[in-house]
Amino acid sequence: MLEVRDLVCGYGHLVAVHGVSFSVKAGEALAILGANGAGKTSTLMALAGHVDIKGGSITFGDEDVTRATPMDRCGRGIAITPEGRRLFSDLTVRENLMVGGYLRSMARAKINLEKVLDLFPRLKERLHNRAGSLSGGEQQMVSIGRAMMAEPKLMMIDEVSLGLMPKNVDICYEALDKLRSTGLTLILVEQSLERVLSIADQVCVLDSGAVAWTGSAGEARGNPEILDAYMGGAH
Amino acid sequence: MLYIELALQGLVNGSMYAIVAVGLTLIYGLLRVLHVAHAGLFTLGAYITVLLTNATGSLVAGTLISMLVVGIVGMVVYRLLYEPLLAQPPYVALIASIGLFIAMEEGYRIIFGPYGNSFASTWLTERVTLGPFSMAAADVAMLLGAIVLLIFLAVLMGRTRLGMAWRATVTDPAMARSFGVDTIKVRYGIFFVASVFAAVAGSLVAVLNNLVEPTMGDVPSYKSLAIIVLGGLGNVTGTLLASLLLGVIEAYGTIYTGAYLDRDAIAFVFLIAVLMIRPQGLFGAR
Amino acid sequence: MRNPLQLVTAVIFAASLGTAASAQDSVKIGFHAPLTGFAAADGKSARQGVELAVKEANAAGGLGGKKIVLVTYDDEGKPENAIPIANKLIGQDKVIMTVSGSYSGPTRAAAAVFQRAGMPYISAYAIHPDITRAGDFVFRTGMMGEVQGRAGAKLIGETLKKKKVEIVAVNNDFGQALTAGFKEAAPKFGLEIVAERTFGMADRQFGPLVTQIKADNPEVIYAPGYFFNAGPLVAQLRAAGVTADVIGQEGYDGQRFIEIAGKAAEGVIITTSLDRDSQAPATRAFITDYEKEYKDRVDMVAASGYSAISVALEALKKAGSQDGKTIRDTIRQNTFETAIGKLAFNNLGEVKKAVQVQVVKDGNFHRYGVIDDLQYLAPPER
Amino acid sequence: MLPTLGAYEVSLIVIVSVNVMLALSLNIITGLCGQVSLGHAAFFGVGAYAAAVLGNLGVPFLVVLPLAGLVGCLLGLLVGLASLRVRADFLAITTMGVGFVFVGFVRKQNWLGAEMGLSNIPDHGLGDAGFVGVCLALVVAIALLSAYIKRSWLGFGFATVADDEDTSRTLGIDVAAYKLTAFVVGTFLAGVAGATYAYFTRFLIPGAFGFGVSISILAMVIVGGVGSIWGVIVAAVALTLLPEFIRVVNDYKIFIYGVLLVLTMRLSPGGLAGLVGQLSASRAEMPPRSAGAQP
Amino acid sequence: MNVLTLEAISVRFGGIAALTSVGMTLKQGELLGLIGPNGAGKTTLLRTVIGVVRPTQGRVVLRGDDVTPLSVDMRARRGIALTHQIVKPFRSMTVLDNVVFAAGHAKTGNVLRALGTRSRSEETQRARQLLELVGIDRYADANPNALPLGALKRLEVARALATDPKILLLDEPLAGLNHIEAERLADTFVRLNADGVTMVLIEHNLGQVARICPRVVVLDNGKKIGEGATRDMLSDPAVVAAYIGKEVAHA
Repeated sequence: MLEVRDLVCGYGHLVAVHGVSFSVKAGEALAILGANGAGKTSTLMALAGHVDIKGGSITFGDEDVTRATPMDRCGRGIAITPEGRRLFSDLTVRENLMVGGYLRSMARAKINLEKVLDLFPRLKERLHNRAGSLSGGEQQMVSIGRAMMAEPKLMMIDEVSLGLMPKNVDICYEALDKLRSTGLTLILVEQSLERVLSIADQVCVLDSGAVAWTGSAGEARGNPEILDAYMGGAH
Repeated sequence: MLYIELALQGLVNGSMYAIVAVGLTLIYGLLRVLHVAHAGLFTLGAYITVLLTNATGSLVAGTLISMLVVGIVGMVVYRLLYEPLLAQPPYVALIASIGLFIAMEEGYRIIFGPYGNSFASTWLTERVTLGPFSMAAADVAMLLGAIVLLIFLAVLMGRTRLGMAWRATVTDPAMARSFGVDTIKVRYGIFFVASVFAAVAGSLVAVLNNLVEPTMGDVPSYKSLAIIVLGGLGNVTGTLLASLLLGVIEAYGTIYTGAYLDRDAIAFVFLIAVLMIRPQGLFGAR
Repeated sequence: MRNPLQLVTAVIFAASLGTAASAQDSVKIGFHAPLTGFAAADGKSARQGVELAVKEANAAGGLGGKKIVLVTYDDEGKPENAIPIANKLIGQDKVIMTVSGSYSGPTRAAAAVFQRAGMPYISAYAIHPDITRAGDFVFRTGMMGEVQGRAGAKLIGETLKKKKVEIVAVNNDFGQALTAGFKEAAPKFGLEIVAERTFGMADRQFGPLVTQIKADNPEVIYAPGYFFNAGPLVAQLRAAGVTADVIGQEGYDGQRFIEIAGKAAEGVIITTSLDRDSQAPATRAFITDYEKEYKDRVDMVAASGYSAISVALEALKKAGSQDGKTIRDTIRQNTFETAIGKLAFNNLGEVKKAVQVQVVKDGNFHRYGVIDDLQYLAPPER
Repeated sequence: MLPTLGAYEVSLIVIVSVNVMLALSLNIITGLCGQVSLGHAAFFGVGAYAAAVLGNLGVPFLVVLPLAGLVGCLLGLLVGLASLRVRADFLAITTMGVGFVFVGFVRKQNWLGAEMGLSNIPDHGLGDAGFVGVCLALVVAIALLSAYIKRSWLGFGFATVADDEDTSRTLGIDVAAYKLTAFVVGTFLAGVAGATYAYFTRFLIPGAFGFGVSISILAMVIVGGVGSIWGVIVAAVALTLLPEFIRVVNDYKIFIYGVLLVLTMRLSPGGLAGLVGQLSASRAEMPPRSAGAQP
Repeated sequence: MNVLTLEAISVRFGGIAALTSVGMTLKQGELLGLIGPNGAGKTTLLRTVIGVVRPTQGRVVLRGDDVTPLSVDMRARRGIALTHQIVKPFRSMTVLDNVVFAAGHAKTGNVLRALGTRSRSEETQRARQLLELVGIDRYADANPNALPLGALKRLEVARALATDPKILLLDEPLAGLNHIEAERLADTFVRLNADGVTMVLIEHNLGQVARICPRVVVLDNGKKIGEGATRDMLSDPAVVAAYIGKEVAHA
């Protein structure tokens, strides 16, 4: 479904990712792991269209989306739950979700809103609160829900557990598990190895902006030392 | 009676401030830029209205074309001036905007001459009487114009999907793009609407004064900055209320304290006093 | 991006060529006015008046066969600009005398420079009393603000025979000087000042002021200001149903005032320098020539600029010398027939002349009367 | 000392010097300490009026200079106190308001000449050469002071206050003291510039200290490159002389000035300093200002 | 000996109670964990200690002195340092300069003193050491905008340490780090603590909290719901119900 080939990207003159390749099949969950500064978030933001792509290609479905705008990618079915959640803090929860469904018809958006509320019942009572006033856990739920509203084929989630208490991490992973069971393709960037390996099929480890190891989640679980070798950063 | 009439006159002036300042605050909310050249578009709107009205004989046609043209010029200003400067600290855009405003005023003077232009026929002496009050028709037009435009804006921003997309763009344009909001169109849209407002204000002022001059944007250029700060930068409702309040305060101020401070100083004494008590403006920044 | 810069360079280059072209066998006269900025309208009128006079003089053979060249600078109405301009006119351009078509600020600042250099300097219409006090090389063909204020009081008290006056003055040196002169003379004419109010240069909307004036209910409104204030003010006063007479001054003097105020301008009386119904040949010639040259109506500022430089040219001719002191003494000892009447100067360099009273009738300024009572119009001698 | 200078050159040097002093003084407040001021002309004006009043009382020029600076920084201290309450664009507009209130106040003060202005300011008594010497000495002294402050720990502290005053505070910086210092020093120097101006024109009107002057001083700082001392000096000289050199195109002078401001900001947003920085070094380009909101 | 005592701190934001009568003591040389659900008021509590947030009631007592009326910078000068949960580097200067500036705290305390001194060599040396200590020395000359979140978190720590704090308040310093990086930084905290720096650590990484903090305070909904030995607290039913959820952390 997604084919990333020799991706080179960065901000301005700064290159964060030098030649990353991987692919994801429909319905699969890929975990991207690596040390801080390995280029995980940059890769994800490049897939979302927010980083200057300097080389390589991204193919989604059968089409080349390397140069597509973020709007275009959203229309084709790529949605993101970004690092730090980045909600529209002045808008209400409902409005945040409706912006997520901006490209869908009003009727579809209403149906999808119900789906999100089924997944995160806690948001029901928060619908008319400002997103900025929510706790971290609730914000993460809105962020996932907002991505769901776009009816994506591929959802990318950057550090879903960042700054969340263990209970909220559970809630979010349960939700991701449910989404995966509906056939949604996932790419997860995560620091918490254990959690992500419980849900991922494939693992891609980055080190200093390049792919250091790929394999199945099973292999990774069986050989934690393989991963650990790349987790310490450049020391 | 005198007090009420003064207040009414203050509201007329405040309405003019509101129509100009609301556009400015929309743009501030979107780009965090103090768009001083907005006042140059206000003047442009007035010129086009006067010239076309004199040419065609129809004030309505003149105003409508003026709104359209100024709206488009507003988008061009965004494209050529602000878009390339979005990544820069805000004062860069401020100085660029001031430069553009200076060039615009001078441009009007060079093209249209320094004496100013007037309508061939005037509506200045028409009056509307309502119970004990009687106002110039142009004043009433200003009040009504402000009410209509601001209701239109409130509905657009608060009740439509487009308004929601606009507000999302204000908070986080990159994320808004990621959910399919064409933020470039949104920015063009805001500049178009804000500039149309400026054109309407310019046209109304042209009718009110029967005088359009190259420097007529001077006062709105700085007064509306004061207003959007008073209203809490980026806060549309706050800007509206601050406009009306300032209009009324100036109305009383010019009569009762005019011997000690001029009109601008009255406005800014009020501004400073308010900010010392409420540093985020009367109604809080968004 | 390259094109605009090229254009700019080309313009500068062409312009400098233009000034360099006219060199020898010429007499240079300096001129500065606010060609840009808030006072650009008056700057343009003054410049047109001055340029017309120079053009006519050159057509008539120049100065003893020498071509008269006008060196013009824009002072933007700012005093700090006038000083380098004055120095440049003296040191770089080597003019032999200079005319100011500017407001009081720049004129006052430049006057000191010309005085120090011993070069005659004539102010066309600035009103500040300190201008001529800069020294004996400085002259003024316009009326001092105070003098005109006194004329206004006499007009209201003696000619119109009204009593209750409200002063509504523009908030600048013009308004302040006229108000001071008016108030000084008011008791002598039995005037009662019911209220005194001000407005800003930039004000065009006078809603609150008009409401208050209506409540004050004066017989006459004495309103020092410029056409761009006065046009909207008079229109708004009439729209509010205020019927009191409005008395204006030379700041109103121009067709633009009538265009802005429309019918409301009818009956407004002003004190000024130019008598449009004058049969004096100098005035008639000026009005005809100006309207032919610029396809525009004359105004007070244009007439003042024209007259100021006429004095300069006439003095140069009579002096037959380019020496500053000789020219100064020639101005002092002679009388001059100009578009704004017969002019002579007192010891201080202030003009002695009659005040014209004009009224708006059928969309034009016409003669209402003349005040030539020297008891009230005499400018100070020191 | 400067025998070949004509009166015209002298007047240009003085005007350029006054503007360089003003630009450098604002650079301390805005460039180094990050407090954008749209009302710097008020302090300039306070200094000028103070000098006129003192001069008329018979105080000699060289004594008037520092005294005018002191009066300027008294107002500066007040505005500095205001800067502790309001921030960023709110502060910019507040200072703009201070400028308007100052002009509005002077317009109505008869003892300051009100609308008629103050004339008869005494001669400085130094002669052209002496006056030019004082101006140039002041410019050099202020430039050196600015450069020293910038490199000192005070300047380092200013930079953090400009960047993020809350964080600066958690590192133990008395932000109020730093801001007040910047305002006091900057407005003192503006007051000195005002005194120089007063003795140059020897005629003051309130309109000479209006909003437009504040804008043109700020434009010098930003065109020069915020915080860069040589950049600000060059910009102040260039922007002052530019209208002078294109005086021949009277009608288009201000238009060209406006267009050049736009072009400078468009083509070199970092001002002259930024432009030179780009050309000379292959510095890593800074990524764009974060557009997104923090969670 | 108690270095820091919080006495019945209450904080309200626009009518909403963020903290309700929270009391707590910190002993000299302690490494205290502060845990609790999102929105429990942990960050607000630390911000109250440094003075960014003013309590509506209660006192902050530092070594017997009531510092509640003192400003943020005065408290910082008394040895309290805070790392921000939402990173706040000075974005206009390099990573190194961020730390150099903090290391110059002795020179910047007084404006006149700051004006009188220029040399930065000592501070630069110290800053380099600190960057190495937290493991981001390779970013020294970079602009903070180019750094990943985990590195910025560590910059916060290095900058706080540069002020030579007596009490270091750490707000989620391990977020954005993987388990190896987190462990390494946590070890650094232990070492510093052994050198005498008293610390409060807000962290959701309960594994590391359990490993390095002997004692924790648990907040929920603005109230203190528990305090005691870390192991006991992590198995306390109330804490588990409010915070940990059904899976017990791998403590």
